Amino acid sequence: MNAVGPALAAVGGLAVAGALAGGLAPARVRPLAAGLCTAGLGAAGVVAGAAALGGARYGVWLPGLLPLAGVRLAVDPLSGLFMAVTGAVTVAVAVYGVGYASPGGGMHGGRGPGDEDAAGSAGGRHAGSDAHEPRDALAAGGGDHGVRSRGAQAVGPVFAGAMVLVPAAGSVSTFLLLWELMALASLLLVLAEHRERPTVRSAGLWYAVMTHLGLVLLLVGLALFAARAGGESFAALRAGAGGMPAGVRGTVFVMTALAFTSKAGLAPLHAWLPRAHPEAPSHVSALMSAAMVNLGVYGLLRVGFDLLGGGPAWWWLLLMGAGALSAVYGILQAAMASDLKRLLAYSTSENLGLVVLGTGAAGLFRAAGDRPLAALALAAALLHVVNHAAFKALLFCAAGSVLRATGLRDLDRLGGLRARMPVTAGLFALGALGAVALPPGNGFVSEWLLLQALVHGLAVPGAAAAVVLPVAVAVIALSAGLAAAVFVKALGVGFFARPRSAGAGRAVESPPAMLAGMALLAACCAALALVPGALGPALTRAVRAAGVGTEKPLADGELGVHLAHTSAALHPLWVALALVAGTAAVAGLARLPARRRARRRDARLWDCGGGAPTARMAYTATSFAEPLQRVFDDVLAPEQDVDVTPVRESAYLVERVRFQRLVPDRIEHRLYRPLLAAVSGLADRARGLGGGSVHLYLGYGLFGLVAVLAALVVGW
Amino acid sequence: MSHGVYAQLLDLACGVFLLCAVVVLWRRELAVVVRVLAVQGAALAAIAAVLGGHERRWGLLVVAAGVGVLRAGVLPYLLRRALDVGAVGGGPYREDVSEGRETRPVVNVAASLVVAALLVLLAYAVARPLVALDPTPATRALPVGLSVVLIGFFALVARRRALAQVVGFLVLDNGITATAFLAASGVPPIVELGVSFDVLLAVLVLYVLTARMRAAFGGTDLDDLRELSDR
Amino acid sequence: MSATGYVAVAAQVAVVAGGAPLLTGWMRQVRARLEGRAGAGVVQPWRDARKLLRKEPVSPTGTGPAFRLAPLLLVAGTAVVAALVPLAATRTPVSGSADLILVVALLALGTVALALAGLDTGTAFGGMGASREMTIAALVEPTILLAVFAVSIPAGSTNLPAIVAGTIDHPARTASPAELLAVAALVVAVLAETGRIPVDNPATHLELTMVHEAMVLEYAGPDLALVELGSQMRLAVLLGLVATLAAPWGVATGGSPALLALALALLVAKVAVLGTALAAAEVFRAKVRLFKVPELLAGSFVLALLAVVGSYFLTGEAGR
Amino acid sequence: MGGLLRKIRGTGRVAEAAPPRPEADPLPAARELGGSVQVRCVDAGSCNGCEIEIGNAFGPVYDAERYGVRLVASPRHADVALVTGPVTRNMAEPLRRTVAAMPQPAIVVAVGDCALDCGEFAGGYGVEGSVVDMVSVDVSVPGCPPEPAAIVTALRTLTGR
Repeated sequence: MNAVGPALAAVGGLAVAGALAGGLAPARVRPLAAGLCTAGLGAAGVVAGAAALGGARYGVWLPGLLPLAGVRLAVDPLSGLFMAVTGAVTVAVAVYGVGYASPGGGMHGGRGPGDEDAAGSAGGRHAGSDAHEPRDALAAGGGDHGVRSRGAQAVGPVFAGAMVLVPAAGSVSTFLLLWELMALASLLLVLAEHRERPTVRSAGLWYAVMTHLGLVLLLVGLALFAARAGGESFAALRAGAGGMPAGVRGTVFVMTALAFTSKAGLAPLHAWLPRAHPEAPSHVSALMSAAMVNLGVYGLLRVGFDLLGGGPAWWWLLLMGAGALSAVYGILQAAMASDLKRLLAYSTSENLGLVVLGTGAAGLFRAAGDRPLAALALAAALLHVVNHAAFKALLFCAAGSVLRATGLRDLDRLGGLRARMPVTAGLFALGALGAVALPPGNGFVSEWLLLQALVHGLAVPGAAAAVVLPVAVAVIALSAGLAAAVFVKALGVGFFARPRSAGAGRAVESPPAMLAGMALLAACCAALALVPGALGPALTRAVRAAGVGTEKPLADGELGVHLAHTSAALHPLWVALALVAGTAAVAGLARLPARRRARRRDARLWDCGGGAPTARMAYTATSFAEPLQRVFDDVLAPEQDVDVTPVRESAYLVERVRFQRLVPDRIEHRLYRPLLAAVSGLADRARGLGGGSVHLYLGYGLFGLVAVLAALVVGW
Repeated sequence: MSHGVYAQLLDLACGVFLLCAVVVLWRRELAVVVRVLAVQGAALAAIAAVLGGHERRWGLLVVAAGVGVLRAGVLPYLLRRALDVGAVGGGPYREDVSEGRETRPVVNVAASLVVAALLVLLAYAVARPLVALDPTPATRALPVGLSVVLIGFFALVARRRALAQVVGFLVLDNGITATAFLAASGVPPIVELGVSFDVLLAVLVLYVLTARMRAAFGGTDLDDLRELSDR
Repeated sequence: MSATGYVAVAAQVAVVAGGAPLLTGWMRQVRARLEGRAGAGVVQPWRDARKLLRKEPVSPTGTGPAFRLAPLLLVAGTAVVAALVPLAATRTPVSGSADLILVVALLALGTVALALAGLDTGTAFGGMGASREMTIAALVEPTILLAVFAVSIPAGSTNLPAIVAGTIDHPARTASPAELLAVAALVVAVLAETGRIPVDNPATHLELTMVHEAMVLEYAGPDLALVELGSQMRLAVLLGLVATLAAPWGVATGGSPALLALALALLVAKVAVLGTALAAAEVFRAKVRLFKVPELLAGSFVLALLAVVGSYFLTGEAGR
Repeated sequence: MGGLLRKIRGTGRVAEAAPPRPEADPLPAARELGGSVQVRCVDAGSCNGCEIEIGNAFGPVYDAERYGVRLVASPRHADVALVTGPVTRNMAEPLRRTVAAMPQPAIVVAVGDCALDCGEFAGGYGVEGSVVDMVSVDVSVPGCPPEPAAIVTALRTLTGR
């Protein structure tokens, strides 16, 4: 019995139902109705994915559903893995979204620091200036814009449905259609709060342009592939790939890889990500950061390994380079960011960088002929996709709760939430533990696996492996070290200590629906952290479906992770238990020497005797990151501006000193600015061509048509 | 000499040789750098001696002795003297500290160390086909010579003080010599002799130049030479 | 294996937990003697700990569970590491999980916990210490993992007992350039991880130069005792790890209790020698400026990278 | 480095032989300490003469550290507050806060004549009073400034070594 087909049908049906519910239901029940449909859709996705991971294959051609090529679906374990991950994230986030979109709470949801430029969040602004905070709730009572609007609620299920279905596509046209549907729906969702914050519009513009450039590349690349292979179904592509000349295969790979890595948020094509993810409503950010970016990885795997059947080493070295750059650059920018959601967005760039690094390593090993090792590297990458989805969705949801409760995303003004939102703080801590790649978090398991693959890669012949692997290990280690600093900052500054602004001081805990959604994700994180071995067989099938290796990368039947071919093993459950037992034992032993039970005394903070330290004296996120910024000065190139105003009477007496520092995204400055300037220069020059006369424009059209026909005649 | 011991000794000598090149980039005190250079010269002599001993080519041992005397003894001594002259001649009122130290190199130390690491990887990748031709312990160590050449070159680029540049030049030359030893078990003694004289000459020239610069500019920052330009 | 294995694990934890304060006392004593002082005696850290444990616990206002839990986690994490690392015996019930990467990560967990506790106080010093500590920890990570990579190459595994057993079987490995460079890199990383001179001064009273001390300024009584015990245990475990990797001789590969006792005695001797060398070196060195620390770590990073690369092109290790 | 090594070898041990243990009964609070005393110094307005002598007491010659005394950076780590000087107006409150910040059992040692009765500065316009007036003092060390040996002896009554 094959559960995939009915489940996929349910996904489609619920997406349509959700869109209708979101569009037509009365405002009161709108979020609930749309949310339920979305959650159901996600559950169906999980069912379909799990069935596919269990080994069920499914293929169908529905010629009537669309003109020309029809809709072709093909599901194998690789698509199953991504469908299951997307579906699981969708379920949790949909539950969370019901609460997020419901009215209530101390403040209206989704309102951010409206008067601040998110791009300059690392600047010299500091806590204590409460007058800056946006107090007027723009969209308080109304339900017609923001996340509660008819449009946003109707598009949400469509977005989720498209994401779940993208991995099920079995032909180029179906894939592109679903891909574009996903892109458009996410764009609309990013723009949901455009009335509240002007920065949303700029973010939306960046996102729209970049995602569509990506689509064009994808379209051209896949069209070229399909034309050469003589068919557009994936089966035809797979069959035709072998006979294609190396140049064409390379071109197809590079074009699609550019599009897919941009979707995955890899530097240098990441520019949309740190804009769109913070500006989107938080549950949408969670979906984008935990599910949508994964599909970029899925595309890479599907096209690179499965359809093209692997390739020469330089493809994969290219990917490893992009992954390494993105890992270090992403986490470095995250270390500088003081906007909580921007920080998380950059961290997504880092984690996907690690995933692509692993993917590249898998390709490299495969090209060198070491299939078992390639399978291990790919399994590590896939496991990291799963882990990242779990903890990043949780982190974005928690950040959304903070935003909803305080109206703030700026870490420099948050603080003290541990006391006011204990559950959210605890859940954020759990997610952060996953993100710092330390035991007993879930991120550690996959990074450990990735390191194992690279360490064992020394057996692979070739100078490339010998040169690249040590650098890759160093890159992973550096990004893990910086990630620790980043999340200590996010948790320690954002949630611990005392509130640095009135908004943070008034926070209240989120409604139960939001907490339930987050708890689901937290449970996933915990399960992945403690018994990752349960995923072993599924990973093996997915790796096999990608055509990387038929060998098992992980030994079956283990709770922990046990490499199938070497002695390395990791037992996270035992480590966690040992830590808990050790902590309890130490707590008990430490009490023994006390002769009498001294009561724990509350004392004022040690202030060097000089009066109670105020919240303004506490370290902020910006000051926390300052040493790192100095160390990486050459890479980050911060812009600093000191403005000294002397008093009128004497130049030696200073009245005011203004200090401002901005850490811009350097890749953006160096790569995009000149490009944009060149484009706008060209556009300026082209303006001469348009005189406003309709006849002139029609003339251009005719001229173009004639030129094309002439070229055809000449026989080009 | 048994094969295992030979390989082990050769590797140790090569390891020290490469390490010295890195330390030259790592440390700022010129006195320490000169001492490290002497150690590197000794390691170079050791490489030649081990090769000569293994292949029973006594000529090579003579070359090793010559190389040892020149590179571990004479050249460091000359540099040391140049350094001392700078320190003493400056008197108490000059910024002696900056003369004895590479205070602000063109490329900062942390970055130059990372660059050195990448250069070593590059040398390894480049030398692989050569090693594959005839994988003996000596040829396998070929990347060491090549990396030292690259690191020496980089030190020339990255350092400001004239003396540090001389050291960079000598490291570069040590690397070339080591490559010759490792690749072809050494060059004929007469060629080696000629090269060594060239090196000595070059060091003497730079020595004089350093003294002149100090007289003209009161320091040995090579960027000061820009002032000589007409423009 | 069975019974002796469990005994070995328990003995390792006990020796590290009981001996770590003595190691610190010994190092202070060496230092005092070199400085012409008499010194407080080797057991002084234990006296300090006993006194602190008897004192009144204090919770500064505004601190939460993170502040209370961090010292416990620091000690517990280090104890787990002490159980995992084959300091005295390679065949123990936990030797399957004794992964070098896991060990490094568990030690980092303690750092992270303490940094969070520093931020939790909300004082300027706590934040400053946490910020500096995390900066250094982030930069140490590449060095330490690359050194791990280098020492794992000959054994083909990051499993510590496998590495140690391999080195015992092929003694020539310890003299190979790759191994020497890796150990040198590891030593620098250990200095940075444990906050010794030249990275941090454990005896400083000046808030502006503090790294580790600044984070723990708010701890008092039993909490402080645990924080100090935790950092002493870290030092002991890391020195033990370096000793075990650089000179694994004496580590029991079999199951006999006599061998185990000998191994423990040798471990104490090796760590004491390393501690003496470290303390003596600290007399001669000054602490470097905070922003010169990256230079030091970049140097040790290059050493670790050379160790990895060197193991490709140098054939030194006769065992392969 | 060679020079320093020669210096170390040439100098040898400079710490003077330990004088006999002071006879005075240890304080009841000090009995809890068991040979380990952490000290936080508070300069409540002294002329710095006492600070110099405290510095000497912890120097190589008197070497107070051999009796289990150690200077620490925070009153939270301290068992003993070593207070010097007449208490100035600006230091009165910080002094009280420092003593309050120490975990119990906590001991206050007043060092120098000024700490005991304001000494030379008695009646000064900026002087709030002596240390005794501000906090309860357990041990006092008279002298202007007191000799390092006297400071060491006072601290030894606390460590009991």
